[in-house]
Amino acid sequence: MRFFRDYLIPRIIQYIVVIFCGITAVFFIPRLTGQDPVLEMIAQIQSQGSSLDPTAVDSLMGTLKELYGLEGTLFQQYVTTWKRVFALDFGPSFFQFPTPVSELLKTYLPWTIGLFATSTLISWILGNILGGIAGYFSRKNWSKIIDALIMIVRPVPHYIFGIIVLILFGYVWQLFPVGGMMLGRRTVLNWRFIMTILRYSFLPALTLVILGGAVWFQQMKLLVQNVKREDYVQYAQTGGVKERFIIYRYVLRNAMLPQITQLALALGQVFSGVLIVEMVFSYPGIGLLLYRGVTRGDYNLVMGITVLSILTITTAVLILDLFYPLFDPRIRHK
Amino acid sequence: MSEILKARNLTKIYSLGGLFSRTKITAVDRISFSIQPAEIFTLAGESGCGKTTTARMILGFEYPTAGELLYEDQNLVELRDKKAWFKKVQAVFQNPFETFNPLRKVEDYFFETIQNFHLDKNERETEELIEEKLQAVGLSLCDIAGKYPGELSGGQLQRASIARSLLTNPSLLIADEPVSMVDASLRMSVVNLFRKMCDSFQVSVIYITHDLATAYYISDRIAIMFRGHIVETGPVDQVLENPKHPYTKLLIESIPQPDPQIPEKAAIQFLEEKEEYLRKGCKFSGRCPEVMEICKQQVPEDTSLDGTVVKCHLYQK
Amino acid sequence: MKGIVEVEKLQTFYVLEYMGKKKTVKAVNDVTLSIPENEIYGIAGESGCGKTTLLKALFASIEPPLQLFEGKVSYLIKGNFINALTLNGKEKRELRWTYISYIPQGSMSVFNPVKKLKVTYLDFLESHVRGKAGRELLSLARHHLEQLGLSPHILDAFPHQLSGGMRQRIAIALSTLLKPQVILADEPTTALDVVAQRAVLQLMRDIQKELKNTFVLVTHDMGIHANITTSMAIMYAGKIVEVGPTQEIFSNPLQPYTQFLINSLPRIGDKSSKKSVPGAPPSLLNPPSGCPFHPRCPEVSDLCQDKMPALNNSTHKHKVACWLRREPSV
Amino acid sequence: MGVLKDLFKDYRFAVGFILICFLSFLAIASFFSPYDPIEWLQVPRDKAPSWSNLLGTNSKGQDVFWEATFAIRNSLIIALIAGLISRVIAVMVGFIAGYKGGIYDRVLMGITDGLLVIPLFLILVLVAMLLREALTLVSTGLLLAFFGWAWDARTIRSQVLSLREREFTLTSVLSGNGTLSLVSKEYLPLTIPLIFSTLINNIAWAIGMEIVLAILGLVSLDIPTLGTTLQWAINYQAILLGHWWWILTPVILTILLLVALYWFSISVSEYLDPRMRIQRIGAK
Amino acid sequence: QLPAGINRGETLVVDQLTGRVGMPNNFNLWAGWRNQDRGIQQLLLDPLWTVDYATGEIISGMAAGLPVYNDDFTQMTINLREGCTWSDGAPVTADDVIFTIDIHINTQGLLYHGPMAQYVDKVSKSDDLTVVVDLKIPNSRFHTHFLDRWGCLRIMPKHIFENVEDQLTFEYNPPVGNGPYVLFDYDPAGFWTLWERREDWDKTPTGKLFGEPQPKYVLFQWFESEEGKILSQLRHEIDMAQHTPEGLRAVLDKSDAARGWRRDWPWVVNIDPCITGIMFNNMVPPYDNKEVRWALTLSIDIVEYMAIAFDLMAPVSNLHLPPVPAYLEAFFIPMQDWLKDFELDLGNGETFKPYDPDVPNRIVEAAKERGYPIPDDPAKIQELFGIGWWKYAPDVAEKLLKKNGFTKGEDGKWLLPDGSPWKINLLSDPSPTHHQLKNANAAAEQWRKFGIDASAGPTEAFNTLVLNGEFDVSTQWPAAEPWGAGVDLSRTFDPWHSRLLTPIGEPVALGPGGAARWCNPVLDEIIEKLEKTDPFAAVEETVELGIEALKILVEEMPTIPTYGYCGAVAWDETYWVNWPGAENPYSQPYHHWPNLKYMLPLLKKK
Ligand SMILES: Nc1ncnc2c1ncn2[C@@H]1O[C@H](COP(=O)(O)OP(=O)(O)OP(=O)(O)O)[C@@H](O)[C@H]1O
Ligand SMILES: Nc1ncnc2c1ncn2[C@@H]1O[C@H](COP(=O)(O)OP(=O)(O)OP(=O)(O)O)[C@@H](O)[C@H]1O
Ligand SMILES: [Mg+2]
Ligand SMILES: [Mg+2]
Repeated sequence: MRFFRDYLIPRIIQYIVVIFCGITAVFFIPRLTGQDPVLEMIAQIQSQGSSLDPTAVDSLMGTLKELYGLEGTLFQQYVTTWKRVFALDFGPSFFQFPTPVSELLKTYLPWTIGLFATSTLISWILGNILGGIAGYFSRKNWSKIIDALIMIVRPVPHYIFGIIVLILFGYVWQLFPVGGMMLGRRTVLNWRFIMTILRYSFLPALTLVILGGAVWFQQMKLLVQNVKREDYVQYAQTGGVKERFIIYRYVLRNAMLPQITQLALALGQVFSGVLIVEMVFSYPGIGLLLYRGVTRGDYNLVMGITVLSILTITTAVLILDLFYPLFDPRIRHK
Repeated sequence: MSEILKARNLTKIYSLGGLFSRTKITAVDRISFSIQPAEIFTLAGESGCGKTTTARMILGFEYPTAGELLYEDQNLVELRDKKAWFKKVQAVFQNPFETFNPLRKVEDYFFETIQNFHLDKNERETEELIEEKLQAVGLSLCDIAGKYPGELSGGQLQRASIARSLLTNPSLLIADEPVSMVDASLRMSVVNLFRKMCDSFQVSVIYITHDLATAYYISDRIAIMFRGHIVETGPVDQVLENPKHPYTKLLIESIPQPDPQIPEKAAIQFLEEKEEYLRKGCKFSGRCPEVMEICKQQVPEDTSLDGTVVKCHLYQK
Repeated sequence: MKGIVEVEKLQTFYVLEYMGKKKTVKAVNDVTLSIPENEIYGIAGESGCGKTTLLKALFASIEPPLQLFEGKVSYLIKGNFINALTLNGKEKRELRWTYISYIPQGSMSVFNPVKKLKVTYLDFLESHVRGKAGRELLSLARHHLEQLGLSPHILDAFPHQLSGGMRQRIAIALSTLLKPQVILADEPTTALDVVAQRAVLQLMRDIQKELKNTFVLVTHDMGIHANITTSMAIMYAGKIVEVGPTQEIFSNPLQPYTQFLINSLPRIGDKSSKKSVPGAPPSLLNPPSGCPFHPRCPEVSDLCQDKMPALNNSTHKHKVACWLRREPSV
Repeated sequence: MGVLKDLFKDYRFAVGFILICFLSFLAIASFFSPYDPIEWLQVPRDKAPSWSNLLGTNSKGQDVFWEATFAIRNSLIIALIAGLISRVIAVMVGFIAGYKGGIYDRVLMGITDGLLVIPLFLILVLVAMLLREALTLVSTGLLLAFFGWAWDARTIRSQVLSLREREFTLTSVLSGNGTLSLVSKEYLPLTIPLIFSTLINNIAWAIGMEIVLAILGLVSLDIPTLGTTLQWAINYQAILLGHWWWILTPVILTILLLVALYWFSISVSEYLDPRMRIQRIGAK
Repeated sequence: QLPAGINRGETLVVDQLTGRVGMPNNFNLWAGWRNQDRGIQQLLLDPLWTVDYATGEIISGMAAGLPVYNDDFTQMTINLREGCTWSDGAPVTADDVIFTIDIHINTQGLLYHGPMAQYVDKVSKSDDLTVVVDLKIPNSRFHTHFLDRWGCLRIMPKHIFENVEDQLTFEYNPPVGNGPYVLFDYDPAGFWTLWERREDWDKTPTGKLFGEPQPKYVLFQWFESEEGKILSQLRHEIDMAQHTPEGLRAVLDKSDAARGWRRDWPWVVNIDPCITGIMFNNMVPPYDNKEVRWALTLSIDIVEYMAIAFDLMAPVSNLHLPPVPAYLEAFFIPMQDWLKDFELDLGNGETFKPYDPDVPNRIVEAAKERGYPIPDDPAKIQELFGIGWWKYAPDVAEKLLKKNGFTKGEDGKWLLPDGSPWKINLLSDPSPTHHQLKNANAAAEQWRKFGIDASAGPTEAFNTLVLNGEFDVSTQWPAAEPWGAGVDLSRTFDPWHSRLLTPIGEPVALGPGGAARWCNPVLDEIIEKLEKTDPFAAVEETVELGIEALKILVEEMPTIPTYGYCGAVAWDETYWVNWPGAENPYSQPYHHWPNLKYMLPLLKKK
């Protein structure tokens, strides 16, 4: 079928090229930072007070290299990396040796997905609804006030906003915890468990929802204002169609389309996590894991997370491209 | 007399498609025609019958899928140097308000054309040349000097557009529905211009329209297009006063006569464009009042008849 | 005899304030008009002369930046005249589509692009018909389309899947859904080719015959007016310059402008040369003094430059606003 | 001049403009600073605002006001470099891909998509780590520029795609214009509002990104920028120790700057919007 | 804030210094670097011996007393404490020790494989509580491998490990220990670990030595942000936490129940056994020249330096030793006269006496100016600020540099002898709260003032670069800390023995100190002599050798010691009181050090 030849195949080739370049970049860049994970480990061992004579250092370096899979030339390592990518097994983390990267992902990913995905969704929904309404009634005073407020909130850096929230809700009014989540490994899915998670996730989620929602709000408001000027909306308005219908079926429905793409892209960022917020609230997310991996030259970990991230985003975009016509009947693949 | 442009079996195929299905549309299907010097040749037909596609191919904006286009025996399809081509063939477009960039002054296009085609000798001559062409269309440089498209009326813009296209002294002017967006009160002045240009500058015009009345009014020869085919072609008087092809008849009937007394016509069936394009046999068979069995099977051949050429089974032996 | 819609001394201007500068576009300037019942009434005029604005006023849809300065638009409802411009939002909404409906200019894009046409139909129905379930309403819509000779399957299509002519016809069908007494159609055939245009006109004619209601048809194409309207008004620069039965206007145009319009129409079989109106249309930002047509008028007199003539107060149906022709010659 | 007068009637422009002037004025004031922005212990530490130190002093022994002038200046330099350079890239890529189409489009959009898809932040952190020592104002700006053009290139491309379909493109081609002059004369003016608003957005993004990098300690903390000022204040617990003048200065400046940019941009792009412009020129 | 069923009143909550636990499931400390301060070293394991630097003594935990060497240091005998059991009830015996040493000899990859394989000939027991280690090479410091100050070879439970196939990947979860607590629960993401007191705490060395540890539970918790930790302490949710100096100030300022090591300014724990400062790469010119190193030393105004680095709160030290009470007495004070007479040769017969005993007073002045309350008592001043440092003498520094061919450019900036601009990038840890970065900022600031283009150079690749010698100047620990107890300084000098010197590009064996890549033949001799001196028996000799070595370090200045590291620890007195403090220094006061277990029995419930 022509569709395959003219559209799908090139699109998939592009998809593969993007993945290839991304992974190659992620292979080389950390190796350029001058950090040697083996030496990092040796430095840590030394800081623990263990004295090593030069021969011991040598043999330890050999052992670590072998364990880490860092033997051989760069090219050999590169080949190994690809083998791992295909097997989706990224080997052990260097600094959490011998824990496999996949194990780490299993531990952290649920937390990030829980926080990031929910707060992204909530902020998306809230931002879009509020933005939609404010955009639709953009001449009303309250709409202008909300807009001005959001304009001021939006540029506040996440870190500052997080700390302010933390101080207000964690110290001034001690409503929410300020530290790590007290759930042990023997977790059972019960009321207490859920409440604990909610309590601990509330402030980080609040930060993400407000700051993220502000962005969605502004985008949506603009979109709605534009859609409102479209002929079909004006027509329905003059035609006496109920306001409710107009808002939902005409304005929001149409303004929503670009937001769906954006949401997919935003959700695809889940593997990058929300580092700053995770930091402020000591949240066990993948952003911190990754950042730590980056700062300590844990190649395998960085590789594992970014490969997954690249794969999910590219795949999400590919799927979105393929299925967008379902959302927007006007679009056809050319 | 030697033709300035000859189209032979000109064909353009587009492929359209959804997610899992693709269809090919032969937007222009093996059409042949030729243009004589200093004549007005009309391409008429309803929306989506391939008129613009033909024009774009002649202008070199679109490459024909098959067939050839000969300009003074030179195959346009093989021509690399677009600029040389544009010196000979120019165009006027449908929407006068879109012809010029809303953020640029109209006069800029004039100076640019002259500069790009190296028509100028010096500044004074440039202005004279522009003034000459503008005068010819009933404007003068001071009418458009310093003005943006938004500050001129549709008729003025369309006339300016014609004047611009004449700067290079082309031998062929393609006018794609040049008056359909121009106000009724100004329309005839533009239409008249084409005749005038044709006569005074010896430029041939391909006039594309679905308005047969103006076509009749100014053109020498006409070709009626339907879904990629030329179904009837010949001198304009013959074709329009004595139409042969049922589609031509339909077109003529459809013109709202500026005469309130005309009797009402029977309702017509209306089919979607793509459906007709994909039809086997004569594309018009779907709404032809005189449809025969063979029409649905076979594309009719061209038949010469009293100086016109018709593509219809009715006239085929 | 009074018509079904009466317009009195209507003045609606666009008041634009952009970056602090105030501009007034005198789009409908002192218009008095009587639209008769049970016929197709034409309004002609060149682009930008205020036709759409007039229709908006007729539809009582005057929203910023358009402002009402003066005048009345009265609907004849059950024997009484009601000034539509003073109604509140809810009352207006109740009249719309049941008493008066509107086919806006460029109806190609009046349908929600991401919904099937049926949804748009249902939206209109649900907003105006009370106490009926969705399914009933849908069958109502289908039935209606069938009556108009359109295939009900069209409702399952998305707008972009249909040609312009088809969309235009569906827009017309939609406006007649609740059998209103007045239908305002703004340039329903512009941008259509002759064949599609013919189908649209045919449809309007059929509907009018069937419903015995009033169509107000705005178009700048005199051919169409000749073809379909019974009586008409000629508009120029925000003013009505001539009204009368279509036949009379065509056979005996009084305003020089009207004369130009009619004489410039080409016909098949007639190769005589046709002339356009000289000059360019005026700007409504600061329209010419006196008769707005005077800068282009070949028969201009001093009086024309100073004062705007009123439509002459003839008992005749054919009236003109021109200093040259105070009394229409019969 | 008339343009400015027009624009000033819009309160958003007026506010944005005044704020930007004010901030630029601060940035320029840094050239007259009596203090070296890097040196410590130049004034008594941790003093609340007073006449001698308008915005007080910080725990490093620096004058908060004069540090802020440097911070604004440096942040603006970084953001402007990032914004302008990435605009050049985005405009070139968008125009070439959009106008030339075909293989150009595929290749350029392939690269663009590639950049959009890899976790940029991560790469940015990696590269910042790699370059930290070399991360001067200019190179920070360049780094951000390199990562900040992809999305906008796409937007510009789609605008060019739609412009390509408009008739004046053909007029211009028929007037003998080549690709370069076509694009620069016909499309550039029409895309200016878009470019301008992406520029402002990008500048805002660069400012935010610089702050994040600074909070992560990935830029040279010696150079005062909004981000590093914030980082120092946070690090020295200015909030909990009640040194509000130290922490609020960069926060408020950042918010002012970003709000000003935003208002400025919507107002100017409305003004530049061709639709609006036509309406203005002649409500014909 | 606590997990279900845990009573806050019975729980001690402390923060975790070295970060979030990377491998929360893994408690196998022997196989590699693990977060030992999540409670493993503090509560789970009781080593043979532990240093307590607050008292300057060695606590014998699992061992019944100090080790006993034979005359030629080829044999070491360890006596074990009687009546101790592992947390699963198995008795602690000599077999555990023998097993531990043996398995280390035999298993590559275990952390202490190197020294065990290098030194141990044979390990045997004479009875169930007596272990005899025969050494291949004479070594009077062999016991230090088992002496815990922040890591040592701790004894493994034989009955667990003997059944393990791969000692390296064994997770040791749940762990079995001989300390007073056992694992209760932990966060799979590594934010916290919760320990519970053993029922049979009296069968542990801690119990036997100090009695019942008071808290029933101990929770180690990590905060990703300083703010979170501070707020948590303000909410009395954390009893003991180490902050930045500013963080500590914030806590003491805002909390009604918090206290520091000192009740008054400067609050911090200024008895830490570590010394901070600046390290040169002595293999790289111009830092291979001791006069350049001295010039850089003299161009530092230590008062300003202290203000920048630690807000004046720490004691200065001009020797490569932390100025803690034990060392002040043993080394600093005895060396005063020598220091006062110490002269630098400036060439042309000019000399300069760089020592400045007045530095503490100058710091006091600066602190007073800053508004801090300062006692006038000289003893107190010495305790708080040390006893002296080097003079601020940029003029002398200039002379030294000019003598070595340095010149000043027209802009007043220094040029290297080859005429190129002198740039110093002070390599340091990237964390802004880290003392290294603070030192780097302070030194850079001083040297910039002096006319050198100096800047702090934080980088994540810090460890790699330092170990490989790919740096000029860094703010690594300038010298390895001594043991912290006793007068044995061998730990400080050992890394500088010439046998450990590696070329640039190859990692050095001992990071702290050793990374300076410096050695000295006289020092080599002293180190070798020390190796043959019994640190327990021959105290005087040990001190003398130490002083000799310190003098060499002063003359050569391979690294610049600046001030003794201080922990900014805050205690909360809401639930627990009787914390060790300057007024009652019964134990070293850190929660991240192994000695925490010995502090717990002395805590009191409020
Ligand atoms: N770029 C294109 N890709 C695919 N199909 C096209 C393209 N351009 C035109 N077509 C199709 O080719 C057919 C002929 O189109 P063309 O524009 O030539 O018609 P036209 O006669 O000029 O119509 P109109 O009167 O509406 O301008 C139509 O069905 C149209 O949909
Ligand atoms: N929303 C608006 N804001 C400002 N001016 C407007 C607006 N709409 C129309 N105008 C101006 O009002 C005048 C009349 O416009 P109107 O749309 O009524 O003309 P028209 O006769 O319908 O023209 P056309 O034939 O082009 O549809 C024009 O000059 C137009 O520029
Ligand atoms: Mg066309
Ligand atoms: Mg209109």
